[in-house]
Amino acid sequence: MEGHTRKLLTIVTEAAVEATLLRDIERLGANGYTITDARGKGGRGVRNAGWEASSNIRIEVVCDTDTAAVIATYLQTHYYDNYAMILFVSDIDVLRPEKF
Amino acid sequence: MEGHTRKLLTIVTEAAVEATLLRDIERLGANGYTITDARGKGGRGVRNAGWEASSNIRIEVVCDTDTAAVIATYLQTHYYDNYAMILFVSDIDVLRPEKF
Amino acid sequence: MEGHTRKLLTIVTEAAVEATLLRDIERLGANGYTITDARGKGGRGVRNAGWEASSNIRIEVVCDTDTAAVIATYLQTHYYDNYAMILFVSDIDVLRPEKF
Amino acid sequence: MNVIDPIILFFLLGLVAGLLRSELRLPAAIYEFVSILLLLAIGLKGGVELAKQPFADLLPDMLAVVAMGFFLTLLAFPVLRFVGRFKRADAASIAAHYGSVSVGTYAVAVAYFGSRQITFEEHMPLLLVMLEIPAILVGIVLARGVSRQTRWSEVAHEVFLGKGIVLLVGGLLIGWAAGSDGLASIKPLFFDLFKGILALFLLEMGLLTATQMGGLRRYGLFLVVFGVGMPLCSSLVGIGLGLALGLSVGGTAMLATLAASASYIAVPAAMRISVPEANPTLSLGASLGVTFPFNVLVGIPIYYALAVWAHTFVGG
Amino acid sequence: MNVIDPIILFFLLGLVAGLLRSELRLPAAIYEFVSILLLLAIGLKGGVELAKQPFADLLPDMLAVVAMGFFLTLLAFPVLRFVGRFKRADAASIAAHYGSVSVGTYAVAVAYFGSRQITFEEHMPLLLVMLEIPAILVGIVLARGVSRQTRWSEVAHEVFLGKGIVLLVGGLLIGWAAGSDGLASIKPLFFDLFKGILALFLLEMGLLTATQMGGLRRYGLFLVVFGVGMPLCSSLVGIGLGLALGLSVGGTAMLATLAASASYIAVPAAMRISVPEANPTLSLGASLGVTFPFNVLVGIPIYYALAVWAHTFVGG
Amino acid sequence: MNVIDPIILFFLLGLVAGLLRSELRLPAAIYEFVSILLLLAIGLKGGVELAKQPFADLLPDMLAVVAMGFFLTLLAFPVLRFVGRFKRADAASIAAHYGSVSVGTYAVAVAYFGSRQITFEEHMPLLLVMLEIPAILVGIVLARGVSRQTRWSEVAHEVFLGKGIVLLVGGLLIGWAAGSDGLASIKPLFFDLFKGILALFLLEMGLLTATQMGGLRRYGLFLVVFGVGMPLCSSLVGIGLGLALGLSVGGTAMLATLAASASYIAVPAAMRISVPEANPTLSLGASLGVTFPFNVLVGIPIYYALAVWAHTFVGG
Ligand SMILES: Nc1ncnc2c1ncn2[C@@H]1O[C@H](COP(=O)(O)O)[C@@H](O)[C@H]1O
Ligand SMILES: Nc1ncnc2c1ncn2[C@@H]1O[C@H](COP(=O)(O)O)[C@@H](O)[C@H]1O
Ligand SMILES: Nc1ncnc2c1ncn2[C@@H]1O[C@H](COP(=O)(O)O)[C@@H](O)[C@H]1O
Ligand code: NA
Ligand code: NA
Ligand code: NA
Repeated sequence: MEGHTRKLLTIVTEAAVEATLLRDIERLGANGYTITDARGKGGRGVRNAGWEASSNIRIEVVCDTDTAAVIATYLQTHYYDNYAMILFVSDIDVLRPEKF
Repeated sequence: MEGHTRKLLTIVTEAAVEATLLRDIERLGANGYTITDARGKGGRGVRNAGWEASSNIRIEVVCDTDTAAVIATYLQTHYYDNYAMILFVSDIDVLRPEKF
Repeated sequence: MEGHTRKLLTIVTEAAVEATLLRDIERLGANGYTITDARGKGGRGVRNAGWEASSNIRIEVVCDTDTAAVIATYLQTHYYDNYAMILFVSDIDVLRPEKF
Repeated sequence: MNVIDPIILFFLLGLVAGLLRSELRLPAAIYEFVSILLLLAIGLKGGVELAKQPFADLLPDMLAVVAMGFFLTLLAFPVLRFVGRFKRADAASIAAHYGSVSVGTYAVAVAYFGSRQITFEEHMPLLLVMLEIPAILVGIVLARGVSRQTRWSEVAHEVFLGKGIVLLVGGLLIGWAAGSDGLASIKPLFFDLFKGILALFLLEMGLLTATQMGGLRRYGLFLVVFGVGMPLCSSLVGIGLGLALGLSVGGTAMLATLAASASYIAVPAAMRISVPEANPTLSLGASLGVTFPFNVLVGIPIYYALAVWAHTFVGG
Repeated sequence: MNVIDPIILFFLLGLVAGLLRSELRLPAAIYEFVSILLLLAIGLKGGVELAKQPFADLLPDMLAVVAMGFFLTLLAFPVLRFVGRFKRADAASIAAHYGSVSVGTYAVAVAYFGSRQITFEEHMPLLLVMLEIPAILVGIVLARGVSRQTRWSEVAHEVFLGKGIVLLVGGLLIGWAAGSDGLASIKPLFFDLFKGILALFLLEMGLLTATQMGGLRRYGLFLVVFGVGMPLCSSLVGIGLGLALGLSVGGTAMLATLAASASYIAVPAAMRISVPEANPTLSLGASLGVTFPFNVLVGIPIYYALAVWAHTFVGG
Repeated sequence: MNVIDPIILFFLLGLVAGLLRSELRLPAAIYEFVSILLLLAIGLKGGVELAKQPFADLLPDMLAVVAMGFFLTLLAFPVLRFVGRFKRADAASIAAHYGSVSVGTYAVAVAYFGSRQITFEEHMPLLLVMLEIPAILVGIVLARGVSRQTRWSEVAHEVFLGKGIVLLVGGLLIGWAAGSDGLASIKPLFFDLFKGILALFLLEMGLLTATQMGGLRRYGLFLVVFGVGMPLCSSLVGIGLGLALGLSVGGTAMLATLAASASYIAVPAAMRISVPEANPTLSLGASLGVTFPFNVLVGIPIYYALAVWAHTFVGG
């Protein structure tokens, strides 16, 4: 396995913001994303009800270091103040670096 | 992106234990958590049915190194023997270190 | 916490291939796996409908470096051409190394 | 005739279970299923009746209701901003919730009137749709001004193609096209099960209301007072309009109920996107934690009594 | 009259599909939906009947049934511990499963009796609720002693505010408050669809039973024998109690069925939290892999026959 | 009699909402729930009728339909391969979709015939099951030859134990064993709600069709022409076979509908596993994006008209 290093950007945020957020992420250079439905608790309280206004999504984006930085900074500027959101980045190995 | 290093603690365990586990995690210093419903297979067999007794949850906690160690050790002592559970820790970069 | 290093292999692919893929993964040496239902977008388009033909799963396997390499290579050879699939590997710390 | 409708008891069951922190919860998929069925059923029922009268006759009512949506939002805003001392965005967002309408409250009123054989104008679902939207636009403008920044095409998409409107309008059109006979074959699902489905919906609403009451405690008395006082005022506006439009007693009471109800689905979603700096805990705490239970438990009978009174003394 | 009820065929379909490793599975949300409907329906039905008789008349039956719950658990424990040679925690946990009750089995019995026009005392759902809980408490004490360590307030919360109890008791109270007429409007969902919903539930139960049979194979013959023998013994206790309380033939048979049934929802959840060292594969293998199919396929007719026999020869 | 069935309007609502990119979507669990109910209902209904006639009488029809499944797949393949210039695997996969059958289309035809009081042979659900499978086998052989590589036992498992077949066959067997009277108690769920459930199903199918139309645009005109032309040809084969087997007018039209319909559940799943190099966007684009709406909106009436014509001029 000759892996290549990329970044995995994970975002947990409000389900209500899904469409807007995905548009932004793609515009900023992500080639893809994976979403799972989630619930949780953080600074803005418990978010675990069965309706959109109180449920979370968890988005993963595999991308290069620069794109990860661009997206993370953008989200910090445009979303952090107003939305329940956390974001973290980790190092991963991928097989087809050209994809990301 | 001026990231700060934190730990991501991931726990996969039985859905039945959710409430107790979350209480313990918060008591041990976690500021938040994210849960997704999951299924899987491990040493205690296949866990993928639609009822609580046989389904899994996947819990993520972003926290500092010490808290991660405290929680991991506590779960090892109090849950590993009796519950289907795995737990792993990885390094992540976060933007708002004060949050975790 | 005296952690031991292992690999976390994450696969996002088509729900249709679940049974076959799990069989292959176990045959290649994985001792377990965790699955969550997911949706997403990648090179093969948007995959987010409520029917199997257009939905994703996200599989995680905790294993040692060799097994991760074996599985990754096998999936690259046998699945990448024909299925919507991404795969990445990261380093994790585990508590019970003998399990994985 | 029972003092209390069983569907209300389901609401109370959910509320009590939620307050006692029971683990009871409807799965998200089921909550959506139940909502979809209610929205379609309300739309279908309205559509069948629409087919019976020329569309032009309905235009005055529709326009009047749109005007009421604008008016109620503009009425609530200054109270919230200057009496409640909320931030501009929060005041605008809460006002939009109260200028709009709650389909769940409407459904409870339908059940309440139905079991008392109170008739009302059957184009109410159309007015419901009309009343849902103006408040959202006013809310955004109140929060931002008519700024260039607001991506209005996005807002329009969010508002007009949101789940609720699509299902209500879709149901209306299908009911209108198919007519009463055409719908006979789907009646067992959409009409016969209506109140049972509504009972499940209210069970979950009770559980949700319980979660919102926590948020309320933090933000204090004003929201509680507003959450009871505003619907009472709005209902008077609704009754006035009902009289002016020459609606029946039932129709007047229903319009009062619509006016008094506060949105907790369409408006929160739109505000979250368009006025993100507004704190949703405030608006949902008020609309779901106070006004919804108030309307469902005591408001609807009050509005009906007011409508009877108004028709006797004013309209008579 | 059919030899075999169609709902039983749904159970067999699920069982066969599961054993053949078909990919068929009810989504988790649907399984919950179906369970919620059944629990509410059973509660509502019981509540309607409760309204008809003074509560004091029911107290003796309720207390007797609680005593039976204690007794059955204490009966099963030594057998499991000393004959089956299970660890203390495992014996206590399995005993608790058998001292408690299965709502699914009760629902099948209701359908079975219904299609044979066998009447039974209508406060059975109340006895069902009463019987669900004592076994859990005995099980915990058997496993731990009355230790300080047990967080009893947590246990109480888990037990009394678990989904099952809340829905059953909630249904009982709503049915009791609304009465038969009050429930007319929600009858189509909760009563008319009851057997269809039960069919879906049993389809999933068949699939679940199939998964539990794997676990059984590993733990051998004793559990299978116990899983058949224990309900037979318990049914005799139930019949004795039914006679003592002066229940009708149908009521006696129903009490026997309740006694014979083993929990697979409330007790597993409570044991998982309170006696975590007990292996759930053992208890679920027995209760779901052996006793549930046994009761549903052959037990219920046996218990009815026994009740008839007992009433003729003993009670007569 | 309405010009257009309300369930078709639900399909159009979904289609329009999807094309306008509304956020409306049925939760996955609800889509499965609705599918499960439809499959069981169709099976149950067929099973009840099967019980009325000796199985041997049905054998000729069953064998003939299997032969038709082989034939249609072999008919479509060369067209796709040599006229459409698709890769071997793609041509084989698309051919298999068209040689097989769509349960959704069948359900719409049942509703269409039902509301027009057109009777048809009641063992159609059995023929539906028969027709589902042969095309899959032919498709795999066309793609691969009868190679050793193909794990046939896996294919058989996938095909015979797939959700759809298990529920259809299970329903057939239960209906056959229980008979019409036996099913009375589950009729409210499976039969009375049938068309309402079908309406929800078609709403989601409209939304899915909209998503597939995007894929189509990329692959051009040929698939659209094929997606309309192939069902028209297949329907003629179906009508010919109906005449040959001596079916009624309704039965002939139904067989034509089955022949004309293209799979979008069982075959895609099987092809994805067994012929993974085939591009599912092509086959689903054609079957779901073109043929399903064509059949549902205009095909079924055409096939019925053809059957009437054929019976008058040929069969008469
Ligand atoms: N420390 C944490 N670890 C894991 N997830 C978290 C953490 N804090 C917050 N979250 C998730 O992020 C969401 C939004 O966080 P917040 O903005 O802090 O309310 C929560 O609902 C959780 O799902
Ligand atoms: N090697 C593994 N990789 C990923 N997930 C695992 C692994 N082993 C166990 N799991 C997950 O953890 C749960 C409990 O594991 P266990 O206690 O080994 O049965 C399983 O049901 C899986 O979801
Ligand atoms: N860059 C990415 N980041 C995260 N997930 C991705 C990415 N690319 C693809 N995926 C996921 O992998 C699935 C298959 O990818 P693909 O084969 O590229 O269509 C997609 O449906 C997404 O869920
Ligand atoms: Na209002
Ligand atoms: Na028992
Ligand atoms: Na066909």
